[in-house]
Amino acid sequence: MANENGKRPTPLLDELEKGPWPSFVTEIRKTSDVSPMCDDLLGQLELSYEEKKGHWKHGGIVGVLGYGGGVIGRYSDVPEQFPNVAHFHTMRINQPSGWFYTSDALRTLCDIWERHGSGLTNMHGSTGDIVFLGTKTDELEPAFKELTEAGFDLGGSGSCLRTPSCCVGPARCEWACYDTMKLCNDLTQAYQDELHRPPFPYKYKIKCAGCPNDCVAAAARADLSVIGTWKDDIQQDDAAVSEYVANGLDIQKDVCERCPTHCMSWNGEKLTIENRECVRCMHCINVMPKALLPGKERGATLLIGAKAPIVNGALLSSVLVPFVPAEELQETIEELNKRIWEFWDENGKNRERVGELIQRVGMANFLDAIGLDPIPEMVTAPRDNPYIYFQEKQASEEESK
Amino acid sequence: MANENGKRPTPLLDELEKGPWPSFVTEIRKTSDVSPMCDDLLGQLELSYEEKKGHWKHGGIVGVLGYGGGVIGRYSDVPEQFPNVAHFHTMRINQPSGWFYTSDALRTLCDIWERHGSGLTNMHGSTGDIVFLGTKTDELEPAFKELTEAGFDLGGSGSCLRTPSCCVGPARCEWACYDTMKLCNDLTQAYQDELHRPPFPYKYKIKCAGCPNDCVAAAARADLSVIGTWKDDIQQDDAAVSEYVANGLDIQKDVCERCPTHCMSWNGEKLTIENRECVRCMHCINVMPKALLPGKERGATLLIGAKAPIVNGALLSSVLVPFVPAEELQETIEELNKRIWEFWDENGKNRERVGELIQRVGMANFLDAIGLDPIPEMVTAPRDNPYIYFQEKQASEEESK
Amino acid sequence: MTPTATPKAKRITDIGPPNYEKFLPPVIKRNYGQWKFHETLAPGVLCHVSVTGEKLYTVRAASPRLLSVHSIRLFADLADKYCGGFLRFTSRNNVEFLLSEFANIEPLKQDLLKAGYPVGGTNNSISNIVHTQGWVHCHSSATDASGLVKSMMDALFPYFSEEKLPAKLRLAVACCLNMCGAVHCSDIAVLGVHRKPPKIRHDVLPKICEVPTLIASCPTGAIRPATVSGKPSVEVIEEQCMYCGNCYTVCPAMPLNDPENDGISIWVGGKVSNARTAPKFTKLAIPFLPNNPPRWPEVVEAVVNIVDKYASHAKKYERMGEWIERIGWPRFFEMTGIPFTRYHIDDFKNAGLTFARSTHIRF
Amino acid sequence: MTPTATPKAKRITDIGPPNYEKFLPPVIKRNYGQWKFHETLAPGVLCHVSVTGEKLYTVRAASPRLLSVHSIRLFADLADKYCGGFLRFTSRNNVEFLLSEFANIEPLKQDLLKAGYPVGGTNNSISNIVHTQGWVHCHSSATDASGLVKSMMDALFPYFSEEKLPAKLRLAVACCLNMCGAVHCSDIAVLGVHRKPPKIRHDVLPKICEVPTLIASCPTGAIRPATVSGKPSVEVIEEQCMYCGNCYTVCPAMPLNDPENDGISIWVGGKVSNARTAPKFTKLAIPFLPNNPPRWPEVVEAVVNIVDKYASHAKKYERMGEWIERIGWPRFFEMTGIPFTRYHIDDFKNAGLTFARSTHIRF
Ligand code: SRM
Ligand code: SRM
Ligand code: SRM
Ligand code: SRM
Ligand code: SF4
Ligand code: SF4
Ligand code: SF4
Ligand code: SF4
Ligand code: SF4
Ligand code: SF4
Ligand code: SF4
Ligand code: SF4
Repeated sequence: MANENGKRPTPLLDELEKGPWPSFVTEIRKTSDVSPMCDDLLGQLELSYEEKKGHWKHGGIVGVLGYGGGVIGRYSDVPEQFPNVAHFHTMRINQPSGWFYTSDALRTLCDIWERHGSGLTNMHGSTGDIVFLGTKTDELEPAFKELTEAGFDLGGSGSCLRTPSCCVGPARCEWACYDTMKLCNDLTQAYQDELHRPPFPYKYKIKCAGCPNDCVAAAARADLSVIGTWKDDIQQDDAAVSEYVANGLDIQKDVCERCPTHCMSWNGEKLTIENRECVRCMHCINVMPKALLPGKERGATLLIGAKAPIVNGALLSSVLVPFVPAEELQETIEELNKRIWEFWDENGKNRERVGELIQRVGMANFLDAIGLDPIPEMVTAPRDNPYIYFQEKQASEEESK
Repeated sequence: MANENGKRPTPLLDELEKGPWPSFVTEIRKTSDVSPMCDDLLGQLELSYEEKKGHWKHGGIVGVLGYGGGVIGRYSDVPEQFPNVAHFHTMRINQPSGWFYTSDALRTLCDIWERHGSGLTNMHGSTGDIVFLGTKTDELEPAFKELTEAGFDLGGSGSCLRTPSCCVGPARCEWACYDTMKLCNDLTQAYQDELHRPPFPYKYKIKCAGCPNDCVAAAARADLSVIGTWKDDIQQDDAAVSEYVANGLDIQKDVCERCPTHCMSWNGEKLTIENRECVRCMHCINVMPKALLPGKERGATLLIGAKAPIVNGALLSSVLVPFVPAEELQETIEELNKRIWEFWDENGKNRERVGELIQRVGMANFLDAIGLDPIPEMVTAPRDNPYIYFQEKQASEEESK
Repeated sequence: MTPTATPKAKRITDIGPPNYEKFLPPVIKRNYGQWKFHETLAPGVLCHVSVTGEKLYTVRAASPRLLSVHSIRLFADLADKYCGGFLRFTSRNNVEFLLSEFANIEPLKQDLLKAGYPVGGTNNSISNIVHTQGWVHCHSSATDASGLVKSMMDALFPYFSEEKLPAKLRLAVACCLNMCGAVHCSDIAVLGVHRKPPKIRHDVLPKICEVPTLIASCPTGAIRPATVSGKPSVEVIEEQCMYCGNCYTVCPAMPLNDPENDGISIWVGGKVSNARTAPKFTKLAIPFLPNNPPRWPEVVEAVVNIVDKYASHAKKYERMGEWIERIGWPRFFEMTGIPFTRYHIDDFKNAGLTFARSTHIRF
Repeated sequence: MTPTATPKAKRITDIGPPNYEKFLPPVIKRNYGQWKFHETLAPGVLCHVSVTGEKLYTVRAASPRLLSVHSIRLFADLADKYCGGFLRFTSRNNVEFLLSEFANIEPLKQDLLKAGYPVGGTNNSISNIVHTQGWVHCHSSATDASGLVKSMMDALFPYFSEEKLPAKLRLAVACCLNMCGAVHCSDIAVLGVHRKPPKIRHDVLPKICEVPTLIASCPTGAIRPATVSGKPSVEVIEEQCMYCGNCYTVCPAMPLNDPENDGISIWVGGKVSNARTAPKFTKLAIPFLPNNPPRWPEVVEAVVNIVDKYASHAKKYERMGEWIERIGWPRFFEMTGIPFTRYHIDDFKNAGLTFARSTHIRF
């Protein structure tokens, strides 16, 4: 059963070491010098490939002292065959804003994980964490100690606030309408307790995108999506527009006709934007980055309630506050979160995301509870059914009698 | 309390006899020579206007012998004050296709209603019937006798097939894609039993519109909507197009840019329609009736399930069969109705419209039951949730053991 | 019954309506299905031209729908006088005279006008308002229908007799949530609403209603079984009632009428035709206006305001709903000055899909 | 504890992540928030220009996401060699080197390529596939994620290394309906699905699961209480189960794995950006393809087919979903040759709204 080198053959997985795309199998294989877990991981994975079936048991609760999240417990269901992955927990480590690192910081992380785990990672997990993939229960605390000493901390899991994440924003993008990096960092710091000790009915995710392109997919994946936008006119450089046209851009077809509100017109010489009609979709700016830029009065739209389909169907975030000036974002979000969480804690069912709660109790009741006025920007259209829970009424004659 | 002429004063209703629009109050008032019901109707109505409250009791079941529908029972809740409308039932009389009449036919109807009722009508009710407004129980049978002798019959009510209706179609419209008048008439004749003796869990309405303009609002109001369309190319008269343009039509802006699929182009001389992309919306034809006409391969789309909001929210009809050639409509509809009614009778809850049933059991199951294949034309988009009731499966290993 | 009794004449049943062919004027019979195009000669006057070259003139006149036999006879007389006795009604309850003679158009129009039935309603105008029974005949109504229609059409009359709108504008009135008509798909709809839960008539309820059916009828589960004065009856959880009236339809002991609280809601932006855009449901514009007969001034003013804003801002060929979708709902509320309230935000079954799920916002 | 014991070093907690500022290269620090525009120098190579005129070059390289410490160290070494040790990862798990020196771009690309991490993924290309754990780490998975990604990216590689698509094309893989990632809003999504109801492990269920919670977890009410071998357990009404796996998430005694019936579904047309059109959900394209490791040829073929059709038919700047909405779903199914089945017709909560409620049909 073993190869010459003493390792199990993995003919199926070997197939995945071919081809131009970097191979995760190669990554695992080359890490077997770090930990014997890697060989057993490959072995168990080969078994899964043979049997078309996973071999992990339903997670168990493990973690580090005083934290209610950040570690996903995992046990093999074939530990006799693969004793080195009998335990194979992951640690979620909160990434720095924008996933920026120095080579030294990365080496520090690698060293810690080489000492205390499989040497395998995900850079990064879907939520944004650095994922340290696979270790044993008794390595958790030592790994945690070294991590915190190196300035890193755990991310969220379970009914915690999850690790906020953000796009690269002002660090490298001309379209960032607020400082995504700072907001993400500062919110994370402000919510250390919520991140580490499950306070909610279920998970709560925050993602910060600098503009409506939403490079961090906030609208699809965050209970609170912060998406940059602007209030004034698009900044327009006519000379640069002409240059694009001179260089072959079909501005009529590719820009004006694709503008969702048809608020742009090109008369052969000049581009005119009726900014009052612009819905800040970014398309024209995306096509002509040298000529157009978001306006100068910048901030963000706050949206609420995105999530994956389990269990009432997927939700996209929907508009909660159309515009918050950049400078007020941190404060506004903290205040809003406070009210949202209060209402959710009191009214949310177990494992009910905030978006689901809103669906259940109704947006208007939710707004009441968090003290926001209903505005038409919150809906694509007003209701089309006549089933209105009227509140204000006249005393009826009979009652007065 | 009485006026000089011995009648109750109706100061509120009198207000409604002013103004350019023909007044229903005047209609009622001038009919008091026909029946004393009219004065009491005005009296009770004035009371309603004073009190802002209706004064009719919840209907009772009255009708003509052997019929389960066609009469709406109605009783006053203040009969002491208005004895002449103590009973005030309406009769629904099935209109001829397209609401065409000769003066003689109308006079016959008037004479009958003068003899047996209030002399008040609705021409017509929302479903399409001639509505004879207000009579006493013992006038129902005599009125019915005279009506049938004159060639008229009752329409539907209750859990009956309701009086089918149709647009004017080929009788006066160049866009009729099939003979709406004949189809409506022939279906009505074919379904006399379903019309007169409640066979269903609830009402079932059929409306026939000759083209996608849907001048009979079938898509909003009919359980089975028959809406004319065509399969081949729009008939195009280039000379007439030029004439419209010469007469000032901004064809680019008002036609091409308003085409939902942007499949029309105007090069300053000639209009080109990419008919493969045309969705038969009628807009261009509506704007240029002299220049464009529906194609020659004509028929109709069948749609299913429209209704008003009670009780699960309003429904618009949705596509069931994208195209049935004009000559096959009658047969196809009868066959489909048979299957639909069978399934509905077996599975529909009490007071559940067919559209609601489909929502409840799922379109796919409904299609199975009536023997139609699912096709993408039936949906605006495939499902976006992953909750699929898979039917075909492999025997799993465990089972084979 | 003795065998000698005269056999009764067989009762005629199930004959259906008279065949329409009997009622078609000769010009239509000759050109049935052969129409080539039409043009509008004046508001309310259409001319359909056949491939044979023959012409059919239609004169469309207003009708209150609720018609006396006298008026119908008047129409019959006019039809005899001008068009061989042939006429029809439309799907929106107008009356149409079907003429072969061009020369007869003008005198007919004059006669109609004199009799109080003005001509109009074609093309980009406001045609007759599809409506329902109201206090004239229905037990369910939260308002009157005919009175509302009369009041509105008087105010909107110039839009009927002239074709000066960007597109067709279809109004509908329904006197309760049953919405007999096409209220749920109209450019503007006026809908009678209740705002108080049913007042349960415990005295008669057990006798005339089936309690389980009644409980099942409530879409929100607001009705619960209860024992009142020792008899089985029901109670309504007030917070769960949204006044749909379905319980009343199945059980007469659950009336919702309440003069102080019944009133009017206004809806906009629906359509039925497939022209350009797909059919659309009507959406809430104004949740509540008082029932103020005989002329409902608040309702009339609100509707006229919406129509005027539409008339002056929409593009040619843009229906109400298409216009609003182009400018966006926030702009619609801003332009009309209608306040946006908690009631505008959907909280029924598919509510989630009406939430604004993009950052497409105008500032 | 004696008062003389050495005080233990305070355990560090709740410090959060390191401040990003420590990790920003000097060129970014100097120009933070001052970027003026960017251009693409080559696939995978961006140049951002600041108002100060300074330039920042980004070289983006592919990553399998599952990275060994060795590879991370390699990246660190390359960063030291070419850009002062500064690098970052993207929201789609690629690695980006942040250069100030134009001259360093080419050698860095060569080194990356040699090491097996090719450069690309910018602009109108296929970037890395957002994915999940699969058989590598998760208990829930109906398929593997990494293997699918590797197989697809090998086949789609030219679309990564060149920018030859009409627009961005975002792929995602999730190994179960929990959809960790953005499967529900991707241009193309590959989703592991179960097709058999949970196999109830009655032996352990009463011990490890709370029956009422378990019953409540099922969105379709398919789980009923039952007594098995005298112990309280549950049963699943098979016809009511749509294999969502939520019961398994709350109760380990309800595994859904079934090698013969687990497999892959393919979804298309979602997006997240607000560019042009609002964000869209992904829609079902192919309900089921077999799990065929190690290379899932059926899945790869199906995805390549969809990508090729899109690549050759969509207009410039048209995302997958925008293209399909323009041509209509019937045409999409016709063009790709994918059969339309009963499974494509929604039957969940808002199903009614997906029915085609107009006669807008292409023939
Ligand atoms: C590790 C990760 C996938 C990955 O490979 O990257 C992951 C892994 C798991 N997710 Fe997730 N989720 C991960 C990001 C997501 C995301 C994406 C995101 O956060 O942006 C989503 C969709 C967005 C959302 O939250 O809705 C997501 C939606 C879910 C769900 C469905 C939640 C829902 O409300 O619909 C579950 C099931 C649950 O919570 O009961 C789930 C549950 C799980 C569990 C804990 C399995 C379970 O049933 O308990 C998985 C553990 C796997 C393991 O063995 O490590 N995971 N999960 C991601 C976290 C890494 C990180 O911290 O960076
Ligand atoms: C007379 C008429 C209104 C009118 O003034 O024109 C009418 C009048 C009534 N309708 Fe209607 N409906 C009338 C056309 C409609 C339409 C329009 C249509 O048929 O095109 C609709 C909407 C389309 C639909 O069917 O959904 C309509 C939807 C309803 C409903 C709601 C049904 C639903 O499934 O949502 C009810 C309540 C019910 O059936 O329980 C209802 C119930 C009623 C009742 C019988 C009241 C009741 O609660 O039982 C009304 C009797 C009024 C009376 O005293 O005469 N009526 N009703 C219309 C029939 C005249 C005719 O035969 O021509
Ligand atoms: C007579 C009538 C049919 C009947 O059998 O009774 C009719 C007749 C014609 N309709 Fe209509 N429509 C009639 C009700 C409707 C309805 C139903 C309704 O209003 O409840 C609709 C759907 C309304 C909706 O979408 O809400 C309707 C939507 C149209 C349209 C589409 C307009 C649009 O842009 O959406 C056209 C085309 C046009 O006007 O450009 C049209 C066009 C026409 C034409 C021009 C067709 C023709 O070539 O003869 C007819 C004269 C038009 C006119 O009135 O300006 N007809 N038409 C109905 C007249 C009602 C009335 O008295 O005003
Ligand atoms: C680096 C990254 C942000 C980060 O913090 O990591 C990023 C960076 C940029 N994005 Fe992005 N986007 C990044 C993920 C995304 C995502 C999220 C995702 O894919 O999960 C989206 C939403 C995708 C969606 O809608 O499904 C996204 C939608 C866009 C768009 C909108 C494209 C569209 O037409 O819908 C633009 C504008 C454009 O490309 O024209 C854009 C444009 C850009 C620009 C040009 C912005 C700039 O001026 O610097 C950046 C380089 C673009 C490029 O890759 O071609 N970025 N971008 C992410 C790179 C991921 C990768 O490795 O490929
Ligand atoms: S979301 Fe906007 S600001 Fe952020 S990286 Fe993308 S394009 Fe730039
Ligand atoms: S940002 Fe979008 S909506 Fe605004 S002008 Fe540009 S393309 Fe039009
Ligand atoms: S529905 Fe079409 S065919 Fe019928 S009258 Fe209207 S426009 Fe003519
Ligand atoms: S009928 Fe409608 S879709 Fe077809 S070409 Fe004319 S405007 Fe376009
Ligand atoms: S809408 Fe309501 S009140 Fe009016 S007629 Fe119909 S059922 Fe009666
Ligand atoms: S009015 Fe409607 S919601 Fe209220 S109790 Fe009756 S059925 Fe229920
Ligand atoms: S998608 Fe499902 S199987 Fe995959 S990691 Fe997430 S929870 Fe686990
Ligand atoms: S898999 Fe989903 S639908 Fe099936 S029993 Fe479990 S929770 Fe219910």
